[in-house]
Amino acid sequence: MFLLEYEGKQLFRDGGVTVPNSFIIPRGSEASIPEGFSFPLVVKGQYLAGGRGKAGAVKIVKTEDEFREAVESIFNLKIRSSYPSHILVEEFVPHSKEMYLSILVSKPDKGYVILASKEGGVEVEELARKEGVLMKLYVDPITGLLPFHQRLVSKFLFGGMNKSFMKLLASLFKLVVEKDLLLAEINPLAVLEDGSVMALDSKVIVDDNSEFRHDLTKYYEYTSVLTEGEKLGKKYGFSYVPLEGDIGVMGNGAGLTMATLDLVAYYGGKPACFIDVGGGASEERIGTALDVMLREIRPKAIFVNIFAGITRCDDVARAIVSVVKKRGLDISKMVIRLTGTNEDIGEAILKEAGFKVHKDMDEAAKEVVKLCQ
Amino acid sequence: MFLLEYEGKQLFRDGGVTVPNSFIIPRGSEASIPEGFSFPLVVKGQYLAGGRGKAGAVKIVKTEDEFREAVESIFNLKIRSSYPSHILVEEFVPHSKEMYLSILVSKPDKGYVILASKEGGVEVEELARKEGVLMKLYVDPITGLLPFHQRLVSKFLFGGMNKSFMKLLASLFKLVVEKDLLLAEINPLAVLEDGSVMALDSKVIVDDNSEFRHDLTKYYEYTSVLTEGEKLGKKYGFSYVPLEGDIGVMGNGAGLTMATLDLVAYYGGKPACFIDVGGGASEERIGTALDVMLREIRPKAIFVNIFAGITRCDDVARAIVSVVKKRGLDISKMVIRLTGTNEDIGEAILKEAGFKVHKDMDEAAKEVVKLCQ
Amino acid sequence: MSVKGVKNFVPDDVRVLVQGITGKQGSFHTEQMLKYGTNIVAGVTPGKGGQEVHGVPVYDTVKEAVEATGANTSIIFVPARFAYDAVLEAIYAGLNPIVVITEGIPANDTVKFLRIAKANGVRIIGPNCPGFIVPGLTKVGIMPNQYFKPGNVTIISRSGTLTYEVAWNVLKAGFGHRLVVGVGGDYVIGTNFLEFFDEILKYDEDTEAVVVIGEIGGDDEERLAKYIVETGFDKPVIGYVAGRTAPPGKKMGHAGAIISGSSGTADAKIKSLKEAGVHIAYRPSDIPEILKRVIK
Amino acid sequence: MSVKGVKNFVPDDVRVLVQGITGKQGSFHTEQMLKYGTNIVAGVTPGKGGQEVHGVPVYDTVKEAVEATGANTSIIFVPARFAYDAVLEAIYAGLNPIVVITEGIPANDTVKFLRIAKANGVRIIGPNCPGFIVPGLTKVGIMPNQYFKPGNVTIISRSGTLTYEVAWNVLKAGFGHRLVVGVGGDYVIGTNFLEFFDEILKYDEDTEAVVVIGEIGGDDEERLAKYIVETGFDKPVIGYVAGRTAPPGKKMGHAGAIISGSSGTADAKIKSLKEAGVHIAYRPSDIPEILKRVIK
Repeated sequence: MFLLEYEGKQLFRDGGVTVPNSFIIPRGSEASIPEGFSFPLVVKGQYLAGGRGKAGAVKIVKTEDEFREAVESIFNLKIRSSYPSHILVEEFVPHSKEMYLSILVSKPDKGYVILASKEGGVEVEELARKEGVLMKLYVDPITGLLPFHQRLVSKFLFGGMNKSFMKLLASLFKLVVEKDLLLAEINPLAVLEDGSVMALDSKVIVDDNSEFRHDLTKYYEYTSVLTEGEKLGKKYGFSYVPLEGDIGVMGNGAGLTMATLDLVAYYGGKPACFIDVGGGASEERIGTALDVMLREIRPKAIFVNIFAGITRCDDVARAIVSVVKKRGLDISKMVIRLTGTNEDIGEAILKEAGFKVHKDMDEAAKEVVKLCQ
Repeated sequence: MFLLEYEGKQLFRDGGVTVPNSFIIPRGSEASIPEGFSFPLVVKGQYLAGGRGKAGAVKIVKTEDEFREAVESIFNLKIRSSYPSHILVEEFVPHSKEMYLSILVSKPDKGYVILASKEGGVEVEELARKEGVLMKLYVDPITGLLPFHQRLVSKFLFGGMNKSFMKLLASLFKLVVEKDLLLAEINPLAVLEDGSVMALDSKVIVDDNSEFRHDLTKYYEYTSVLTEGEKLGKKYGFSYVPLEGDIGVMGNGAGLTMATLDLVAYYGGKPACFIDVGGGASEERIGTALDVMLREIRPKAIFVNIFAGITRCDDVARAIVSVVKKRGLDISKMVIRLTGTNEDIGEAILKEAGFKVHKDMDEAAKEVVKLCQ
Repeated sequence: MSVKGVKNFVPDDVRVLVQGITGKQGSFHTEQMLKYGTNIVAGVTPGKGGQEVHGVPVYDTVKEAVEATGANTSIIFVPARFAYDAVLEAIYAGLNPIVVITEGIPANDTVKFLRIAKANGVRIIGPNCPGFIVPGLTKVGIMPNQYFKPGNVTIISRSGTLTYEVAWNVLKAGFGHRLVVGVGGDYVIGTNFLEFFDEILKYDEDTEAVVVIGEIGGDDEERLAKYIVETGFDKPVIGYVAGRTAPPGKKMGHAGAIISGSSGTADAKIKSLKEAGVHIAYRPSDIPEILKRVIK
Repeated sequence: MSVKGVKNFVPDDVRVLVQGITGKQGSFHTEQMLKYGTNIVAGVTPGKGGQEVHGVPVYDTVKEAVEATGANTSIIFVPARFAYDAVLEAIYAGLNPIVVITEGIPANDTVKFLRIAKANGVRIIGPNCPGFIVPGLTKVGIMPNQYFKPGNVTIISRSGTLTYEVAWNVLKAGFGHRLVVGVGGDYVIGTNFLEFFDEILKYDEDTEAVVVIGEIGGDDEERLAKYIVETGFDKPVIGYVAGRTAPPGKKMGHAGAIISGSSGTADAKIKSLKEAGVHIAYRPSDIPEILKRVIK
């Protein structure tokens, strides 16, 4: 789960990683400056999507008027179809250099990797393309961060031992391990006149799988920006991603559901959502997922693609029929592909309820695309 | 460093390993029972040497008179030439079984080993000789103790999951790692009527090398039982072990000094002490070590065996001459074997001061033995 | 037909231990595996030792189970919060390979137990995977029994259901399976595509063609492509990559299926594989046709 | 005379890195090793990068030093509290072997870095050891230069000074040394007697006889004896064990030299070795005579 910048910074602050003094303005509340803050201030819209700098959602202000103006304009600034849920206002920190630092759980290395660069403020992908600009340091999960790792990174960035930096690196690593972060990125990392360092931005991904052992909810206000459907997905255990087309797609299994989206596109259709109800899908889960699709997406047609192994086709058929009845849906706009365990019983149940049922995925995809033309 | 039973138990108590309620009577203070304790009580002499049970230094008392009598008799009971420095008095804990449990840093396994047995109260060597009585479980230093280790030991001892025991095992392991113990032994481990467990004895060895990172001095009152010489050895960095013969032996290097003891014995002599002044021995260290030997041992003769590699013979010679002068020693009772780097200069210095100097270890050993006959 | 084990991976004499056998999933799939003919010799659930599940004896600890039954392969169904402990218990009891079905294990736990497995020379499949099947020999997994028959096509996949779909298509086209394995949908997994090729498939004489089912996220497909080019891997490989229409920044069902910035897209993966000489399927239904072309 | 490296241990082209080179010990022994002819290519002391010690360039980190100089072997002099970090820095920079001279490292640190070294296939000598010397090739240690000459007698010892004494006796008797190594006096050490025999000496064609210098404590000598019996190790072995007169329960200078209860006595060790066919020396001065007998 991505955290918003200010949530990540709260995590940093609590973990001993220095960040600027700041305050938060949630959408809809009044834009006033608390005591103890003085100009210049930096006004930053909080979005999950990137690219806010170029879009103009970060402004340095020097007066009360500029401040109010910035807050208003940023709250009305859309990036990738979303308005900021909050605005973060920070003291401007004078600094002499901007660097890059991140720690991530690395998939190919199956361990931790520290990335560091003397050049900050640009995307890490861009740094990676330049020769010798990005340091990559593997940290073994059985040792964790050791003093020599701190020295290596400090040497690379500063040409020597920068104690403030080495302390920050240790704190950041501790956060990654103890709070189960998949990514903790500081970009830019400011180097102040006195050589000390400070995190001017945060990009944090928390491992969703770690929820059972942390209560990080105090950092999660951003879940308020999730749609009702995304929240229900979390609750009932299905994956739900809204898309921009008109065909609602539901499948069992992440790979199969992605393949279904691709197949719909292959035949010229446009998927309106991705819903993976997973293995052994219960009637309740399938029902809720269909509900979400209908309420949030209102697709022109629906494509349910179930390849039953452990899941039983008859259970799936009953779940679909039940939801359709409850909500009085137009079944002429629904294409069901159902095959595998108990497929004959499932097919019989659905046909009795008036559905078109397919055994072949390609045939079904063609059919649902036709329905939308 | 071995801890006395009550010191080990204090460590246990602070680390969450359950021990009986108790109080301490230091040698020389009055034997009174604090409020809150009731009979029967167990009165236990605190010795570094083993075998106190058989020697009669543990008594169960039921009345005030028995208590005073036990304290007095135990304070006057010598084991291996030492009186107890303290007496530990504990509440008697009724229990249904006595078991054995220890955790050690294992030399051959280069990791941790848990030893456990359903039979307690006997020496572990005895348990090891019987088939199937002692469980040995390796714990990898890179994982530490895991729940499955707890389950394995609990299953072996109790045939199932004993939560009180599993908690105690985890606490004990944590002590081994966090307090740098080379050995933490509980023998006997009492199993009470309700199935819970308690440490009735403690045998703890603290890793001397870990002193730089712990202040365990509060557990170390027993250092009061060290001789002045042993304390000076700790302070100045030489190893000093008093022995029972009449030839004081000093060498540089543990192996060489042990070999010197053995050689003295080979030729029929009896070493009075082992002093290893180590590599690059300074005048101060050699002087202090000789001082200790003379003060605490008063040997009939002294054998100094120096094989100089990094150490320089002239430095050693000067140190010896200086100490001898300061204390007006009888150099006719000193045999010096000196060879290696700068041996000629060293020999000259010593000969000038009237010493017999040897280059050959066997010749020197024979000579010093002759001096004592 | 007598089917041999797979070198460096599946022993000829597979003796399976089920960790978490008394749970709902563990019990259900034990029954399914037994029906398939898998030699399940023992189960473990702490505190439930002495019971039986579908006739399989249950032990409190893995060590006891191994000592009593000679189990050599583990399949793990325990809940995510206990998985770290369960995997290490299996490693130190000498089981190899270890298949971790469990979903939802924190990546911090996974990287640790994978590192320790490596230090002990133990292969892990998963986590969050359907396991593996060598039709005719054994099934150590949760795939439905009916879609697999002995043969010479090996399928390596990051997916579950999609794999069954493809396996079934392969079957309907007249081919059989040498080995079908789901490597797992988690962010970090024990054995990835490259490792499967380099450590196992290049030694397996019974594999005639390999079907690789990738998906968005990470760079396992790109790394495999590079490996094929560099080593000149000499069996025909067919590739399908799911998620060509997936948007960036969204996790598509699997923890590992996410496009970050511009990396991990299906198009990039397809391009790499194609350049490495891999036969690309754009639809799952293309696979049987390609197989007919590449297997003589 | 051209002397080769020792298989599985000392490369032909030894390029030594000194960790803790600017300290008193590190600097002194760097000079001694240079005098002996050791190819010391770099030193490391964090924060002292850019300096030189006896002409050897100093780096801030091991990685830089290795990249700049191709160092392949490390000798560590850093204080005990920094040793854990220093050893791991050397392991992850690919140095092998690593000789840990440092005395006073807590056993908890040692067991951890040894385990990680093993997981990375790296050999550790020590801690608390004098290092090793292959006369005519290199000295990676702190032994005095003058007592060693090329030859075919290998000495493996738990001691320091006593080893030099024995080496000198061997020399005076007309023999030379193939390899002399002090395995370390600490409680837990990286490479013990058995490992030296099994992993190194059995492959070394240039060793004609082995002198083992043991001492009280632990059971390394007993385990070696068992190994010799079980494998029929076919070179003559001479054994000396120090501490026959040491009392139980007292630490004799070395952390590892302690008789616990009835185990670890010199008599038990001598008995085991004798039964394994090892020629026992009761005095260091017996060794040359025995050598003359066993080397034809």
